[in-house]
Amino acid sequence: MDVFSYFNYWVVIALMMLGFYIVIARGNLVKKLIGLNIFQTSVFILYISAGKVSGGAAPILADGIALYSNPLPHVLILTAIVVGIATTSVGLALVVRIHAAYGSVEEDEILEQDAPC
Amino acid sequence: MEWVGNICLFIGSFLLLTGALGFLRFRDFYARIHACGITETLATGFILLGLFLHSDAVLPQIKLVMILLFVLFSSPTASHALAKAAWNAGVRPRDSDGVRLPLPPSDQ
Amino acid sequence: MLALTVVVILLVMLVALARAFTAPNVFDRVLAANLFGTKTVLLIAALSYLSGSPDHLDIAVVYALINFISVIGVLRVTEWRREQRQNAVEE
Amino acid sequence: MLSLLVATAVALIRVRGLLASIMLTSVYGLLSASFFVIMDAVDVAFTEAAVGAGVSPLLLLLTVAIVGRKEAAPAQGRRAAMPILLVTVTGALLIIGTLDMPPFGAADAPVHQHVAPYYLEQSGGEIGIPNVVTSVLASYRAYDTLGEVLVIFTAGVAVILALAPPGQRGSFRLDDSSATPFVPNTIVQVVSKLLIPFMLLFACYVQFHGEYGPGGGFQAGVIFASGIILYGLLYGLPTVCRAIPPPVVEVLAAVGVLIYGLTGVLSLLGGSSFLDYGVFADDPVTAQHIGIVCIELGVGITVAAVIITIYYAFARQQERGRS
Repeated sequence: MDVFSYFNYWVVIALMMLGFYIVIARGNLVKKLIGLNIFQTSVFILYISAGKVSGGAAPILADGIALYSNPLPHVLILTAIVVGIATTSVGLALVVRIHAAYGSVEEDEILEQDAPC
Repeated sequence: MEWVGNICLFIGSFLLLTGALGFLRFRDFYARIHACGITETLATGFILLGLFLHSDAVLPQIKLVMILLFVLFSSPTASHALAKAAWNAGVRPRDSDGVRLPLPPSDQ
Repeated sequence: MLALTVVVILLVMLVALARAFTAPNVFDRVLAANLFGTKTVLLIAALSYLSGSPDHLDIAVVYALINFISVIGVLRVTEWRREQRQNAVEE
Repeated sequence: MLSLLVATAVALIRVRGLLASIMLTSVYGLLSASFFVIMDAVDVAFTEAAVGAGVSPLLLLLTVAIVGRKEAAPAQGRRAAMPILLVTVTGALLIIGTLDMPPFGAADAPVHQHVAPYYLEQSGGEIGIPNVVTSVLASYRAYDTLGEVLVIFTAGVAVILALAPPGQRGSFRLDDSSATPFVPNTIVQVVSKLLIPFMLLFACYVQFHGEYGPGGGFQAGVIFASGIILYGLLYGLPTVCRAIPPPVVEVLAAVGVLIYGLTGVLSLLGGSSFLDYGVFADDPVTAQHIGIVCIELGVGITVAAVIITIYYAFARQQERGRS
């Protein structure tokens, strides 16, 4: 079996895990959102890799091309990217509000302030 | 036409490499901007010109000219803004021995 | 020749990326990112000719625009910080 | 290429300080967009270039300008070991999972067996536009896209709600337009003044060329918005608010969704199903064309307006922090 045929998927998993690691191991909320972004991109890459056909062309119909890549993942991911930025910005807005309320964006410090209640 | 394009591409690639070399080797921030900014504009010009000569279709050529115009406008501006921001933030050039030059009197 | 150009661009991108990781201060990082961005523009343009699909040139145009915007954005933020510090000193 | 992506992600973990991380995020966006080009996903690359390398770092930057760029040291010792263990185990499990997947690029993988061949073979005749991605997005799966546009709209509303100062009614107005001293930066401002019209024009080209090449409402909206954001960054929030008043943008966001929805309702009134464009003209291909143009316009307006609104909300917060 060809090892390289799975290389893309492994990279996706590596990226996903790196993003995951940032999300759970870093206390800074902005950094967590960056990690979430990486996680998200890894999913995009997974979909796009799945849609690729070796030797295929971009799915824009033209004469003389018989093999196209799969357009469906492209549609899904295209909208997902824009939705992703919209949700990220909601997250960032919440971070700004948290900063206004607690004066910090570090998870530990926020938890400390909450503890006595 | 094809071989003229190839020569342009070659010159462009060579300039890119020199720029990258300067970017790595120069010890001073402003020298590095100098290495990147100048070679970048020229190399981009040559490579885009080379690509221009490689095609016959008109629409891609128009797009290439657009890219070239954008790069010609934006790249020096970005270099300028970068140098200005660095200067304002207190990054100072070094002389040939690697010693930081003092602040000019007007800035103190 | 096109292939050689693509290889050279990739090499320079690699250099810029390595520099962006190890840069000593913010401005070096911005410079590296800027270099990386312009090289991406060239890479996409060259790749679109290599694969014979000039549609990709649109993407190169977008890159050229976006790259400029993000450099300016970073620089504005550093300037704001400087203003803040100056205001703090004055008060 | 992919290895470079991983390297960037690793560097992102190691780098402390948020400004540096954001620079790397921008590089990461560019890299993944180049990867999408190589994978033939031109439309996706378009979007990712505008979003991943442009708008999302800008929003992160604005946030960092508000909350400060310091980052605490990561946890040491036993607390640090736990996430690493968790991540390694999950990663290993997923890798075992991939072994059952079809090899990369195989044309006979299950993904390519079901609806995709239908789209590729029929859309040329049924919809009559070359870009299959656009015809799937705006015609076959228009209902999905409507949902996504609504999500974006809702996100815009959520950001406005989250960042509105207490007691505010209606759209915000800048109360202290003279309060922020603005440092002029002549060269950059002049060059940007030259570039911004081209940017907006290019966004319109992307909007209406989306049927023939890569592009469409989503991309055009993002590019348009980033042109406006550049203007705002260089000339300050008051200037850009005078050029494009926030209430207008907020209304436009709703109008975009409305255009989309009305297209669907009109097709209902014409006697066919929701978002089935067959009723707009006698010739089905022309009808599809009209429907797709309407929908893409709605998408473009919404996306541009929502991103500009989000930018306004963040920038105003930042200006308040400064004064």
